[in-house]
Amino acid sequence: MVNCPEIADKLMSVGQAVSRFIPDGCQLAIGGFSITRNPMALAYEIVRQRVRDLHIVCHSHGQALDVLIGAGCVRRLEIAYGGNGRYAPTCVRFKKAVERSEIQFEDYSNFQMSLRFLAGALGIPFIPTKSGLGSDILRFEGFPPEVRAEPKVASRKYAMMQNPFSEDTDEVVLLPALTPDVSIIHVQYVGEDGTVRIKGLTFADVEQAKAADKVIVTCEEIVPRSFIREDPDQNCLPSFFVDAIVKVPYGAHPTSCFNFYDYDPMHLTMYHEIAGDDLRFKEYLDAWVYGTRSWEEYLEKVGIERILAIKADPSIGYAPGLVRK
Amino acid sequence: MVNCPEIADKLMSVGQAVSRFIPDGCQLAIGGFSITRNPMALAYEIVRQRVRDLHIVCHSHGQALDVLIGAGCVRRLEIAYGGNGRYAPTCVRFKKAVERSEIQFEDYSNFQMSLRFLAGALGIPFIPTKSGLGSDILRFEGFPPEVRAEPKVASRKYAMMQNPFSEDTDEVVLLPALTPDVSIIHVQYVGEDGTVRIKGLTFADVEQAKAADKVIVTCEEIVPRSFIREDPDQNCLPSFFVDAIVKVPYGAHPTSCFNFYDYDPMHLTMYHEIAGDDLRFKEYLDAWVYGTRSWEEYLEKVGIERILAIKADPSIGYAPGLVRK
Amino acid sequence: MLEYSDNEMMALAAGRLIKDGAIVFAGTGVSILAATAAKRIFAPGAVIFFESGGIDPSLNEIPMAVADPRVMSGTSVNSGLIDAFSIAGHRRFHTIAFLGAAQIDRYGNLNSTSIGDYFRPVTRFSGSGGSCDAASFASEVITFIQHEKRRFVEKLDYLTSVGWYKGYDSRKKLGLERGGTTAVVTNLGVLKFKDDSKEMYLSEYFPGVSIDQVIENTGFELDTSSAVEAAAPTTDQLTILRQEVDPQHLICHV
Amino acid sequence: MLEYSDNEMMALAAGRLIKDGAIVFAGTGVSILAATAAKRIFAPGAVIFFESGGIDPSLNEIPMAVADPRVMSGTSVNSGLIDAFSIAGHRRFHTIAFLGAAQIDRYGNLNSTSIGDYFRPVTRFSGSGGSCDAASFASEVITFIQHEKRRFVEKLDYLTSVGWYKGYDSRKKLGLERGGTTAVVTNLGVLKFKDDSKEMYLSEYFPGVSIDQVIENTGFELDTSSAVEAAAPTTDQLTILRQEVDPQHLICHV
Repeated sequence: MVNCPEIADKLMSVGQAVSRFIPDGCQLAIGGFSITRNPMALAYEIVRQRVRDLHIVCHSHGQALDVLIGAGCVRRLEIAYGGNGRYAPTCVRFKKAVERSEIQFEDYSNFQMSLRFLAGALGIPFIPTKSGLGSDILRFEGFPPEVRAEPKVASRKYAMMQNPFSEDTDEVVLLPALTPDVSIIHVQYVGEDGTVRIKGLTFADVEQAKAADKVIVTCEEIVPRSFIREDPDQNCLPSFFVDAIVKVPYGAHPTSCFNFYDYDPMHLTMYHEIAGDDLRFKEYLDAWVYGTRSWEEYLEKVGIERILAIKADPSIGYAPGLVRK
Repeated sequence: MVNCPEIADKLMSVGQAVSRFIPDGCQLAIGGFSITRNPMALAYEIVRQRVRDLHIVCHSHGQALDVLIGAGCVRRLEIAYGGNGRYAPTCVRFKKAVERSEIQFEDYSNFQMSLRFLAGALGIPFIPTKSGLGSDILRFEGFPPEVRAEPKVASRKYAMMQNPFSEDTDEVVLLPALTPDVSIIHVQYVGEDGTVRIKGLTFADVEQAKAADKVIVTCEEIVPRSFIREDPDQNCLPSFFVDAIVKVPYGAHPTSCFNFYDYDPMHLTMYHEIAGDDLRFKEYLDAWVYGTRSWEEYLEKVGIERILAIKADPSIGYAPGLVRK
Repeated sequence: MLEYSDNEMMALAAGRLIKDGAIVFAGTGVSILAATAAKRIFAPGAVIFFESGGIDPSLNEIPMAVADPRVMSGTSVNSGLIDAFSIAGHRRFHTIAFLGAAQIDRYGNLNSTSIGDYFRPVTRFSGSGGSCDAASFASEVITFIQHEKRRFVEKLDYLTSVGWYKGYDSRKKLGLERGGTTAVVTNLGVLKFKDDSKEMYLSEYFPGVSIDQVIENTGFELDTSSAVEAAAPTTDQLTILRQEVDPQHLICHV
Repeated sequence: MLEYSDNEMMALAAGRLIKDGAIVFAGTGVSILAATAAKRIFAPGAVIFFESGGIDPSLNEIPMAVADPRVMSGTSVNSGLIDAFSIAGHRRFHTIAFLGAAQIDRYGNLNSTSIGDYFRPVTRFSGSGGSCDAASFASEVITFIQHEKRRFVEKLDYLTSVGWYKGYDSRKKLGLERGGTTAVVTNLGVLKFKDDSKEMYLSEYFPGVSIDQVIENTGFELDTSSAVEAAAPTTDQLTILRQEVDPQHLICHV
């Protein structure tokens, strides 16, 4: 492990990060978006450690979410979108779990979920929006009343109110803030001082991290203090927001990590094919998750051919010409 | 003027920008913070064109605000702080104008004003906070009722409500969104494609610009499209938010512009001394504002000695060792 | 005669509807094909952006998801969801959202959540994503959907995204100040909405498609009285689509 | 005997109060001198940040305003006001705000707005800035103020920033869940607040200052029964202050 005295107490393995910060039943926010910057190494480790009853909160999530649901780690979900774009218009294990009533779910929209994280990050109890007026998102409350009484769960899905600054009828939707127990994100750079830098889109990762009680960051590289502090305009989280830092190169595979590597279309397509079959999905977990005890073993299994195929051209951020059918 | 076909209709002089977008009586948000990145070239031009009855909305503002108030351009003010740090713990013309009842003023705090701009940028009508509970900011309403009826002015200073997601007593302050007619900001870089990049702290400039109907940006440099788009993570506004772009090197003088130049302590100290005297302040305006018809004339008057003294070391962003008493 | 795919026809039929200078909220699939076609063929001053936060990317390759690294490449600004949706709803801009859905009703309301009982669905879909938000906020919505009876329904199983709600001024009465679905582009044609009642009608049927075929595949009554045949793609348009917009033919030839 | 200025004594007296790992919200003047002294002498793990958005700058020179380019140099993150105040109030962090004011009352409430009638003031000051916010949100407030009778008043002309409000649990009853003024550092000594009533009392008087001098300069009754003489600055401390914290002697020698 890298020798960084400033973050010595935060640098750890995925195993340590999961066992220390992700207990059964905790409320977990997953960073990234569909097929990009999913904290996969952490997700696999959560599966390996057989964490149960997770309450996941996210906006548009794909691969990590689907593996966690499929592996039986998730009890409850607040979500806007479960999909991998063209590689899974609906995430397969998510779809099955809902259809089989295996998980409790609460539907919101992407902006609503992002605003809820923003409210949590700002330390405000709720935030208004007009998004969703007239929709069934405001008609159906997914969680049963007993769930609402639990800590970290909002007492109601939303509340309506008249805008007190308008004399006309002007109804707004108030959304409750999210303050997850833990947020997990995968990023490109962490400095030796613990500072976090994301390249490309940040999605709602920064809001998710700032809203949480604990933050686990996996990263492609740990870079010198002098590098990360030379242009602090690019950084998004100071060290004091971060509880655990794990260096995991290619830690978002098979999802992408801008400037480092593209998503792995072959893996995503293979996953989509097998995920629909319970037995084959179990075999997938056995082979890719339970069967790989270290991240090195996992990457070995991915193979150097795929690793090279998805390597990004850093001048454009992705792998041009990658076969993506 | 630079030849940039993509922004040909937006590139103009400060004179054109002010006459086109800043009419008498408009609500104007000023970017920057106390002694940094004040859009001074625009402020001086507003004075020169004798714009009247401005309604200024800002958080912590200093030099530009004080010149505008002193020159009689301002009728009304929503503000958190009027000062230049150690160079004017209270801005002198602002102080006089309030003490002489020459302007209408409404006090908020910095976070409150920033949240109000954020709400405007998000397109939400209000935003809750707990800041200010028990304070006289919530006791005194500065604007008389007739002002409240005007467009762009909130119908009330704030509203109180019970947090509908809490069963305990939990009162929050709702702050009305700000949607200024015009926001003016001074930045380091604008691309030939109109993209805006701020280096160093952004304060609430981005929120102010996104909340406004019209945005005027003055900049130190207009840079190639290829440069500004090579690392879009650093950019803060796409072109479609910007209505007018003016290249004005040293356009924030005597305030600072990170990486380009420091504030000018001699000028700020001189200003602080003369601003207390009505006649000497008038002489200041005559000499520095009315008497300089172009920005080149202004910089000529500043003089190459000061220009060189305040030049920033780009590796640290300011002028090390600058005499700052 | 020129050969072209349904997706190509749909992309061009939608692209033509975009006025220059519009700010286009794009998704994946036909939606991104249409948005890029609009910009490269019909409305060069249009700006394409994604709910994930990528604004005006170079789009040298087709993104396969709104979080594809291709939506962050060559952009004007890379930000996140909060900024993206704030743009979608900004009073200053004429924004057009391209949305997909599993079901649509006569008022252009969309379902992308589930079929059957919400709590025990027969089929669960991805959920709203940004669809509900874009439908709430954008100045216009153009919807892409396969023209099938089970998709064009009298009553949605779940109303994810509001179009004209219950018709007439019911959308406005909800508190949604602007927007509404302006066009639905299917593999058979283009449908629009009546000025007053906001009911869907057939505006254009694609070359080789009959009006009866449209009626047969629509689960509610449809006024077809003003329908005309749509212009077929031109060679130039298809060349741009295939060589510039989707050089890898990921969407063109589906 | 060592010579030192009031500002130096105040900075060190406040710096000692900072526990390692605290997140310190600093202003200008004595406040930044004290924050930097705290970090360089007493609490090396403390993080200094500014309401303008600069987090953990290198502070090789003293900033003269919270928007001074020196607060953006060598930082961990450069952001803006929204982020900064969100840190100040974050439930995860023990935050300490260093604030100044024109007036203070026995409960540590502050006035930085005006003297006289609010609408027609005798003297107008800068206004809250971030003072009201930091006082609302921070885990602790340490206030710096010159010890004068007109500043230590029975009743503030304007309550800009809430300390212990009306004493006892009145602050909490307002809905402010944490925080309150923990110390007031003046040119004469350090004042703290009683555990139950939250009334100000004299905790330390500086070397060379008498208790009577403190009483004379305070506009309300002050319990001085537990006051002790503060430790004088050491040579080492003054050396760090003058050579590292404020090498240009902008604040040290005022």
